[in-house]
Parts: sequence; structure tokens; C-alpha cells
Amino acid sequence: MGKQRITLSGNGRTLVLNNPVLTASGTFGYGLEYTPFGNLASLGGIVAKGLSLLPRQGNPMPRIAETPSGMLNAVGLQNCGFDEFVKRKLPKLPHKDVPVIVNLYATSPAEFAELAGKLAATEGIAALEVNISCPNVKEGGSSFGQSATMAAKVTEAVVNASGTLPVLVKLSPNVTSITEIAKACEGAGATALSCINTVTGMGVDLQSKRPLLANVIGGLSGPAIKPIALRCVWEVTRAVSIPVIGIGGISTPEDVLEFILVGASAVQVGTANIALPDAAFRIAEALPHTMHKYGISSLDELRGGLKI
Amino acid sequence: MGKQRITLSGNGRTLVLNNPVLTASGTFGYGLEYTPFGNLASLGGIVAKGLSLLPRQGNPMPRIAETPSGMLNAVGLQNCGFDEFVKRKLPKLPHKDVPVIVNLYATSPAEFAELAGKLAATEGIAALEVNISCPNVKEGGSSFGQSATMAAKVTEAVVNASGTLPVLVKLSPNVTSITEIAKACEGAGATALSCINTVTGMGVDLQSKRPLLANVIGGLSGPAIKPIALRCVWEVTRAVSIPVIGIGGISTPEDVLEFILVGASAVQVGTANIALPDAAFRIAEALPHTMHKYGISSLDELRGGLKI
Amino acid sequence: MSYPILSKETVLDLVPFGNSGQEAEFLALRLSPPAWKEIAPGQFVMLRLSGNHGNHIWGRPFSICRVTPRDLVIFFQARGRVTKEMAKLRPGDVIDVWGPLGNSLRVEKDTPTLLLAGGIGIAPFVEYAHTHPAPWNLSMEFGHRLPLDCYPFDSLNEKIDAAPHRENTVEDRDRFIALMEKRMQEHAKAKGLVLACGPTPFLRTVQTFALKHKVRTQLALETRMGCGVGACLGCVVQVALKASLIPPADSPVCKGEEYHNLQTCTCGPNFWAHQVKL
Amino acid sequence: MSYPILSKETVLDLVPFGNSGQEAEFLALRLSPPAWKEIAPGQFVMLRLSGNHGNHIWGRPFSICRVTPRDLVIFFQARGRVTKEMAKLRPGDVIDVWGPLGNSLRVEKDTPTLLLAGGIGIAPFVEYAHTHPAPWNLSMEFGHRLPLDCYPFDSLNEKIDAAPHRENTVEDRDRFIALMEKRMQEHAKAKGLVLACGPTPFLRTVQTFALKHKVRTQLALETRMGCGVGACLGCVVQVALKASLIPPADSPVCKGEEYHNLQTCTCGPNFWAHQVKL
Ligand SMILES: Cc1cc2nc3c(=O)[nH]c(=O)nc-3n(C[C@H](O)[C@H](O)[C@H](O)COP(=O)(O)OP(=O)(O)OC[C@H]3O[C@@H](n4cnc5c(N)ncnc54)[C@H](O)[C@@H]3O)c2cc1C
Ligand SMILES: Cc1cc2nc3c(=O)[nH]c(=O)nc-3n(C[C@H](O)[C@H](O)[C@H](O)COP(=O)(O)OP(=O)(O)OC[C@H]3O[C@@H](n4cnc5c(N)ncnc54)[C@H](O)[C@@H]3O)c2cc1C
Ligand SMILES: Cc1cc2nc3c(=O)[nH]c(=O)nc-3n(C[C@H](O)[C@H](O)[C@H](O)COP(=O)(O)O)c2cc1C
Ligand SMILES: Cc1cc2nc3c(=O)[nH]c(=O)nc-3n(C[C@H](O)[C@H](O)[C@H](O)COP(=O)(O)O)c2cc1C
Ligand code: FES
Ligand code: FES
Repeated sequence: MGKQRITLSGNGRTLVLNNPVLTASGTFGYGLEYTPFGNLASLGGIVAKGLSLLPRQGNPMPRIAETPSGMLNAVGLQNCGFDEFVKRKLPKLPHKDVPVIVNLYATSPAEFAELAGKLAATEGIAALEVNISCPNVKEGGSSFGQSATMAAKVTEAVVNASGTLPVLVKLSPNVTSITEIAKACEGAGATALSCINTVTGMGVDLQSKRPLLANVIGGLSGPAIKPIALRCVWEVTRAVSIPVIGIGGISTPEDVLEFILVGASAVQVGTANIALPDAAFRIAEALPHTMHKYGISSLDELRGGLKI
Repeated sequence: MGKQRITLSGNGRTLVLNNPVLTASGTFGYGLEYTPFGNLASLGGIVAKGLSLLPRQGNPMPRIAETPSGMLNAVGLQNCGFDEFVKRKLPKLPHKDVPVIVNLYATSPAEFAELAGKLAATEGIAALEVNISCPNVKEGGSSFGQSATMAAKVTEAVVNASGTLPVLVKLSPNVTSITEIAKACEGAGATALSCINTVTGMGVDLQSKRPLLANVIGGLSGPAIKPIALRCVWEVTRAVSIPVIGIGGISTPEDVLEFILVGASAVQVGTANIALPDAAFRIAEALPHTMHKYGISSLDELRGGLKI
Repeated sequence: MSYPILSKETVLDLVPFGNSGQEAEFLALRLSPPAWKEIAPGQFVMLRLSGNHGNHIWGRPFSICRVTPRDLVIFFQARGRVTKEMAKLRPGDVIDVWGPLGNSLRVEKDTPTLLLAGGIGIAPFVEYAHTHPAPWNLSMEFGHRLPLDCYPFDSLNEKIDAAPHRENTVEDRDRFIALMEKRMQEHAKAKGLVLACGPTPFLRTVQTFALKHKVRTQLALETRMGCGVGACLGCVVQVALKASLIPPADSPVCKGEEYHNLQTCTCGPNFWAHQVKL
Repeated sequence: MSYPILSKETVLDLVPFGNSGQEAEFLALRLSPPAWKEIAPGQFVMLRLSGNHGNHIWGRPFSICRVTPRDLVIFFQARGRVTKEMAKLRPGDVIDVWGPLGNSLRVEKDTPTLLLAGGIGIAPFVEYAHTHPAPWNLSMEFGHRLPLDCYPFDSLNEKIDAAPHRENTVEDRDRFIALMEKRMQEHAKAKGLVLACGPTPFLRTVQTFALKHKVRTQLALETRMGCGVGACLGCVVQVALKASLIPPADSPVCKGEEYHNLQTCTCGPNFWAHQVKL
């Protein structure tokens, strides 16, 4: 077991992870919030909260709600903006010991390119992750991730602006065919795909007759969506040849291995960090033992090895 | 409270329900399986297991699996076929006292029309529900429900073949824009829309390294998908003017009222029947009391009344 | 067949079997008895822990091990998510119970009847032996992995002639299988009846012998279930329908039949060995 | 500020407060104490029932009511899904605890300090009163709905000068509000400090008086939380950052400030009344 380094290579760029267990954007703050609960360098990588060029205050409250085995959120990409991130967050992260991946949020391909360019010129960033679930403000507000053409445009913009930095593209499950979008992003130069972002949902409070989220609609995450995420990873890994990072409802080391079994190269832990602050650390630490328990000698051997 | 009759009218056809609580296709057998657990006539309506022209043996086992707050199924539309249904099931159902709705499964618009025509000529059927999540066998196997054009074609075929029988069209959530499909079905003559069918998902067993379902991919249902269903009903009821029946994860009378609050005219109870065989009866019975508890004097007043 | 009901029943007690130091793997759960009109041996119930369970949405099927006017006894193995929760039940806890479900094991008063049980498969035979009109015509071979006091063997042995066979080694198992074949051959000769309950590999072995020696044999299947009432079609098994449901004593073995997917919960769980594909 | 840790703690006991015949609504939960280095009054912990819960995925925030080398005491109201489950905990049960979290209530040894508590809002003041270096400078007005023995009032009254006010009618409430205003005016004159904890409408009232009478006032907010550690941004509140964090004794009230969304869990839960939008 021991060394579990994971290499993600695609379209000529490469990202090396400490191990297959990363944290998912928006559920792990800037990483610093979790230093009391574990050693950041023990993680496969850290994906920071979605970053935009300028600071954003996000959506009004309430922004989060519990649902059966899951949660809804409409935080609305509140973040400190590029400058503050580079000045005050990044320097405190152990970026020499753990890959720091920045999740990007913008509302047009040009804005994505600008942000990617600035990040590429910054020391200490291991990769970019493009959140294509952002609304395409120029073209009516439906998300980039819901059209193959737009997803490819955004991917290309970021790839072109980011030099040799690996570019992950984070897919939305809220589409008729996720493989179509995945192929478009692969074609546009993505290094790897992160799969999946939250599922669109909503909740209401019968007493007050109001939505549970001020934004009405939000993103569903947590164990409830694990079956959807597994299906997406399964479909996408069979449709593209770049690596895929599995995300969705992972809260145990067994969950990690399930995602790898269906084809993922690595995973991100999201909502589980909110439920218990040592979740990602605990899962990363327990993985070798769990592999041993299931007689799995290497992740490469397990990967995509589903018997059908 | 007392009388809760619900009238669903759209595109010139009308379906009258005993009350807003129906059972969802495939989770309540042919209704007969549940006679030991309640009075069928106390339900708003019964939607029978998906029916095809000829009997079908369905998918290999295993066909069902538990997931966090939900379940996966890939039963594969096993059913007794039209003849057997009309000969042995329908006559035993109290169709004078409770609307019996037949859920239709076919693989081409022509086959849908043929089945709809035969059902329209049969005594004791209150309405048809078109399952547009069936694979479109002629055009490559992707489902009718994933293309607005095909969904409209199937709807039209059934509407034209069914005389004056109300035609519900059951929408799939596995699309980029459910409102687009909804509008297409409304335009093609649907009386009302059933919303939603299961969400595509999968599960795996780490021990055996096999999928939990022999079919690999299946449909996710149960409380886990309630937020997705609420969002779909909310979106669809704002996009069309025909009534919408809410489906997805309903297991308490509160859930029923939540769906009505976001715009549904009635609901179907699915997976909850599998979890406890008196679920639909219990929910229908408790509804007036629950309305009282929340100070809701009429469903019409509640319907779509979400404060935003 | 009996008319099932759904009710909330109270845990009277939970008795661990076997005195291993650790947590008991086998336990008898005694519940207040549902208001059943009639039940037949071999039938089962669905149990569901009350409340909301993120982890398990369905009830679980258990053989009716014993039912009296005072209690309903379930004998179970704590093996997975729900059964491990069940092992923590306490007197006074309330659970959902629906049953009696399924068909019964065949009872033929005057026919020499061989009961074959593997492990937890002993459960339905307790009720069977206690309600059989002529228990002297019954005999049982019981294969088990844990010490005998882990199972409700004594209460069976009171009533019928039962022999335990502990299986610790491959040799033990081979010996037990050979014994089962011998006993099934005897019953074939005597135009007897065989009833088997246990894990699927065990049932497959019994099925092979049933076909080979043409002895009328019923297999009690343990399929994963959703609803337990025939509605979800999640528990189907392939059955050759055209084979007569109760074969004549000379045991016709069906070949080349058309198979249908039948619900284990309503058409079973007890199927004739010559009809069912395992 | 203190460095939080996550640990599993054991339930020592659970004491219902008040002797109404029915199920107690207010309970004190005593846990084995986490290995904290330091804590400050006004901080809180997140508690999470162990295991998988379909119904509630997050932990829940509770004020540290009292902590000693022997125990950590949480005083809580059984009002919703988790707190009702918590009311069923038994000695020996193990739960997840992370803390101490958040900032502290301001302690100024020589400043006359008024504690205003509404209902369950009394909880953090127990620790506050027990650890204050000059409890004789503290006084408390406590508004409550249920009989006084439902709350940990006695243990507070031992230490400080505290007055209970039962609110059964609208008139009771009006009287209590008038009293609070009077007491806040007094503290404004004395350049004192006011600390308030209770439901949001109560805090809004206190905030109005704080601004009106220019008295330095801290409000302990009860926002719905996800992570409790500042990561999920689910608990934010609008705060006027440019207002100096600890206002001078003459209590500048900020106007026309730019508001920022700050996490209640890490930047709060205790905010100055003149900075926060409720
Ligand atoms: C008609 C019938 C009668 C039964 N009678 C008894 C009985 O008297 N006593 C008893 O202990 N058990 C009995 N079983 C088996 C019992 O239902 C399962 O052990 C139980 O469902 C496991 O639930 P779990 O949540 O603990 O396990 P899970 O966590 O669901 O699974 C744990 C393991 O058990 C297997 N499993 C799950 N469900 C079944 C099932 N229905 N049958 C066989 N294996 C299963 C899984 O594949 C897995 O390997 C019976 C099953 C049937 C169909
Ligand atoms: C810093 C802080 C300290 C707190 N200290 C205490 C304490 O010492 N004792 C105590 O009993 N409670 C305290 N609370 C409130 C406590 O967290 C809630 O009562 C609890 O989360 C309710 O959980 P539930 O699952 O039982 O309720 P739910 O089922 O989640 O909700 C029931 C009701 O409680 C409301 N609610 C949910 N979460 C909160 C919340 N965080 N604050 C206020 N209302 C909420 C809901 O809107 C709903 O009306 C504190 C809250 C915070 C933020
Ligand atoms: C509170 C919250 C905030 C999130 N913020 C972001 C974000 O800023 N950018 C992004 O790409 N994904 C965001 N996500 C999505 C997660 O990264 C992840 O894709 C999703 O939650 C599914 O994984 P999970 O089920 O493990 O949580 C957020 C999720 C949550 C719950
Ligand atoms: C076992 C099972 C079988 C189903 N079969 C059908 C079917 O034949 N036709 C259909 O339109 N929907 C079918 N469905 C979908 C349900 O009718 C319903 O739309 C879905 O399960 C969501 O509702 P729920 O969460 O309440 O179960 C089936 C669902 C389950 C769980
Ligand atoms: S368990 Fe549902 S049909 Fe048998
Ligand atoms: S609760 Fe997550 S940021 Fe405060």
C-alpha cells in the first residue's frame, strides 16, 4: 500500500496528487478552516472555495438546508476574490506538500480567461478546476455546463490562458447527456474532469410557506446523490480517455473505492466535511486499511474493474 | 375538509380524482396486492404497473437495491401484458369507486397508439399515463422523454388514439430542461403531466465488484430525490398551464402538502409503498388532519402559494 | 391462503443464543403476536424498524420461527445493516410487522418427510415441527457452522428426530453433503418429501440431488426483497410454470420448460426444486 | 482564540429540568469533557449523534453551558429533529463533539454588565457567570415561558444577582421589555456593557434599545449552521465591518456602512449590536 501517489494526465498536462482523496470546492473553505482537524498535507489535494476575480457576497440567507441523506445549498459563490486569496489564503496553505487546486467562477469565457491567466502567474497553485455550472450571463443566464458548445468554449478559454497548469473541468449532472459535455471538454483541452457538481433541487417549509433557500433553487449534495454521481462517473469514464475525479456523497473509504471501481482516478469529499470536520482526513487515512480489507492490492488494478 | 375531490383538466379532457393522493406506477403492483392493507377506494386514484401490449419478463436479477434514503430499480417493465391485465386484473379493481389509471410502455409511437387505442376501448379505465422514459427502439434507444420532439410525437400518438380519455404524460428528470419537454407535451395535447419519474443512477458492491443491479444502470427513487422532484414540479407548473401531478419521495402527508405548495394539483406515492404497505392509505387518510395542523383550509388556496 | 395484516408490535425480549463472549450473532426476537387469523409453516413476515432510516428503506423478510397466542418468535442472524440494528432492540421497542406472507411448506401427514437445514435455515422448521400433525414422520439433518447452542436446535429436537452436523472443515462439509444425498435417496425410495432451507449454495446442492434422485423437494428461497407483497417485482425468480405445481409422487423433472419471473414473496418463498432456477 | 478539537465524548447523564408530567422539553446533557486547552464564555460546540441519520446530516450548535475538568454541560431544548433524538440519549452513548467554537462574550472585570436572557438563551450565561472575575458587577434579567425550574436558573442565581420574569401574557412580555429598556438605559449611563442571548425577535428588541440608548451591547446569535467551522458559508450574517469591532465606551452607532457576509460560527456567534443586521 504505502505510497498512493496519483498521476492525472490528459491533453498534455499532468497533475500529481498525494493520494486519491481530495476535498470538494465549497465544502472545505480555503482549507485553513480545517487545520485543527487534520494535517492538510495528508490529503490528496485541496480544492478551494470557488474563486472569482472580485470578491462576491453571495446569496441572501437562508442558504443551506437539510434533506433526506443530503443537503441543499445556494451559497451563491460568496468568496474573497483573487487578490485576497493570493494575499491572505494561499500563503498560509502548505502548497509545497499538498496540491492546491483553485476552483474558478466567472460569467463569461473572457472573464474565465482573465482569472485563469492571473492564477497561472501565481506561485503555489497546482491546478485549476473550472466550475462550468456558473450562469452564462452574456447568453441568457443558463449555465455553461448545460451546453456542449459553451462548455467547450469556457474550457478552451481557461486552457489557453493557463500555460501548462492542469485544467480540471467540473461537470454538471443536470443535463440530458453528460457524456456529450464531457467529450466536448476533453476535445477543448481539459486535463481531467471532475464529476459531479450538485443536482438542482429545492425544498419548502410548510409552516412558513417559504422556500428553504432564499434563492428558491439550490444544489443537492451528500449521500442522497451518490447513486447519481456513480452513474455519471461510469458513463463519463467510458466516453472519454482523460482521467475523471469522482464527486458526490462520498463519506466513507468504501465510497472512495466504489468510485474508483466504476472508473474514477481520484475523488473529492464534499458534504461529509460539513457533517464532520475530520471526514476527508479520516477517509484518506483509512483508505489503505479498507483496501486491504477488500483484498484490493492497488487502485490501478481496481480502477474501472467493475464486473458486468 | 371532508370532500377533497380533485379535477384535472387540460387540453379539453378531464380527470376527476377522489382526493389528491394517488399511487405511483410500479410501486403498487396492480393495486390488488395492497387490498389487505387498506381500502383502494380511499385513494385518489391508482396508477397500475407499466403495461405493454405483450407480456414482458423484465430484466434479470438483481433488480432493486437500497441507497441512502432511497432505492434503485431496474425491474425492466416486467408486466402481464394488455390481455391478461384486462382479463384478470382490471375486473377485480373497484374501478367504479376509484379512478384506475394505466401507465403505458411501448417502444415506438405507433405501438403507443395501438396500446392506447385498445385501452380506450376498454371499460373501467379512467386515464392513461404515458411513460416517456421508455427507450425509443427505432431511433437508437435513447428515451422518448429526453427529446422534446419525440416526447411530443408520443403524446400526440396517444392523445389521438385514446378518444376522450385523459392522457397524463410522465416526465423524466434526466434532461437539461424539463420545462422544454413539459411544454412540448402540453402542446401535443396532454391533459396533465406526472412529474417525476426516477433519476438515473447506479450502485456497486465492493465485495463482489459487481453492480448492485444486473442492468448496471437503474432509476433512483425515494426521499433522496424529493428535492429534485419539488424543483421539477416548481419549474414545470410555472411553465405550463395544464395540471401537474407531483411524484418523488413522498412518504408523509407533509410531503404531499409541500408538492401542492410548489404547484402540484395531486401527487403519487411511490417508494413509500414498498417501505410500508399502508403508506398511501395512511397518507391519504391523514391529509385532512395535517392540513388542519398547518392551518390550510383548502388545497386550492395552498396550491402554488409558495411565498418568494 | 392467509390474509396478511400490518401492525405495530412490541418487543417482549431479545435472547442471544450461544454463550460466546462477544456480541451474539444469533438471536431470538420475541414480539407481541399480530392478530393473525391463520398461518402456515414456512410463511414469513416483513419487519421494519420504526422511524426514518437513511441507511435502509425497506423492511426485511424473516421466517416465522414460532407463533403462539402469546408471542411471535423470529430467529435471526445479525449479519448486515438492519439485522445488526435489530440486535440492539430492547423490550418495549415497537416495530412494524406485516404478514403472514408467502406460501407454506408442504405438510403431508403420512409421508416420510426429510427436513434439511443449513445454519439460520433452521428457523422455519421450528414452527413446521411444532405444528405438524405427525411429527414422528419427520426427520432432520442440520448443518451448522457455530456451536449448536447458537441455534434453536433443542426446541426442535424435542419434537422430531433431528441430527446436528457441525461443519468446520471441508471434510465436514463433504460428509454432510454425502449424508444429505443418502437421506434423499432413502426418501426417494419411500416416496417421501424433502424440505430444505438454507443459503443458496446449499439449496443448489439439494436441488441437484432432488433432480438426480427424483425426490419431491421444496426449497425455501432467501431472495432480497423490497415490498414483500408482490408489488415491486424486486424479488423474482425464474420458475417453470407449466410443470405441475405439486408434482406427483414419482417426481417428474421438467425439462425445456418456459420460465416465468415469479415473485418469491407471493409465489414462494417455497418452490419445488424441479421448477425453479437457482 | 482557542484551538478547536473533534472528539467522541460519552454521555454521563441527561437530566430533565422541570417536573411536568410529560416529556421534558428542557434537559441538561452532561458529557465527558473534551481535552480542551482553553475556552471562553460564550463559545459553543457542535454535537452530532453518531451513526447514519437520513434525517439530519449536520451537527447542531449548542452553547457551552458549563465546563469543568469532570464534565461538559449542554443545556438544551428538545424542539426539532436532532434535539428530540438527543433527549433520548442514555449514559454510555457516544457522540461527536467539536469545539470550542466561535468568539467569546466580552468580559470586562470592572464594568457593570447586564445579562439579558430569553428562554434557552440562559445557557451561555451559566459559564459566563461562573468564570467572571467579578461576578458582583453582573446582573441579569431572565424572561421565561415555562416554570422557572425548567431552566438552570438556580445555579446562576448562586453566583450573580438574577431576576426571573415569567412571560405568560402579552402584558407580561410588555412589562419585561419595558424593564429591559430601563436596565439598558441605566447601563448606558454607567458606561456599562449589555450581553443578550435569546430568540431572534428578542435580540431585535435588545438591538433597538442598544442603538437608541447608545449602550455597548453584544448579541449572541442563533443562526442555523452546517459545518460550525467557517467553511460552508451557510451561517452568514450581515456585518458592518468598518465599525470598530469593540466600540469605545461611548458607543458609536454605525450608519451607512458597507455590510459583509460573515460566518456566525467563526466571526460570531457574539456580535456587537451596532454592527449586525438581524
Ligand atoms: C423468505 C425469507 C425468510 C428469511 N428468514 C430469515 C430468518 O428466519 N432469519 C434470518 O436471520 N434471516 C432470514 N432471512 C434472510 C434475512 O432477510 C436477511 O438476513 C436480512 O434481510 C439481511 O438484512 P441486513 O440489513 O442485516 O443485511 P444487508 O446489509 O441488507 O445485507 C447483508 C448481507 O446479507 C445479504 N442479504 C440481504 N438480504 C438478504 C435476503 N433477503 N436473503 C439472503 N441474504 C440477504 C446481502 O446480500 C449481504 O451479503 C430470510 C429471507 C427470506 C427471503
Ligand atoms: C451558537 C449557537 C448556540 C446555541 N446554543 C443552544 C443551547 O445552548 N441550547 C439549545 O437548546 N439550543 C441552542 N442553539 C439552538 C440549537 O442549535 C437548535 O435548537 C438546534 O439546532 C435545533 O436542532 P433540531 O434538529 O432539533 O431542530 P430542527 O428540526 O433543525 O429545527 C427545529 C426548529 O428549530 C429551528 N432551528 C434550527 N436550527 C436552529 C439554530 N441553529 N438556531 C435557532 N433555531 C434553529 C428551526 O428553524 C426550526 O424551527 C444554539 C444555536 C447556535 C447557533
Ligand atoms: C455548501 C457547498 C458549497 C459548494 N460550493 C461549490 C463551489 O464553490 N464550486 C464548485 O464547483 N462546487 C461547489 N459545491 C459542490 C461540491 O464541490 C460538490 O461537487 C458537491 O457538493 C457534491 O459532492 P458531495 O455530495 O460530496 O458534497 C459546493 C457544495 C456545497 C455543499
Ligand atoms: C420498483 C419501481 C418500479 C417502477 N416502475 C415504473 C413503471 O412501470 N412505470 C413508470 O412510469 N414509473 C415506474 N416507477 C417510477 C415511480 O412510478 C415513480 O415515478 C418514482 O419511483 C418516483 O417516486 P417515489 O420516489 O415516490 O418512488 C417505478 C419505481 C419503482 C421504485
Ligand atoms: S419483494 Fe416486492 S415483489 Fe417481492
Ligand atoms: S456553519 Fe458553516 S460557515 Fe458557519
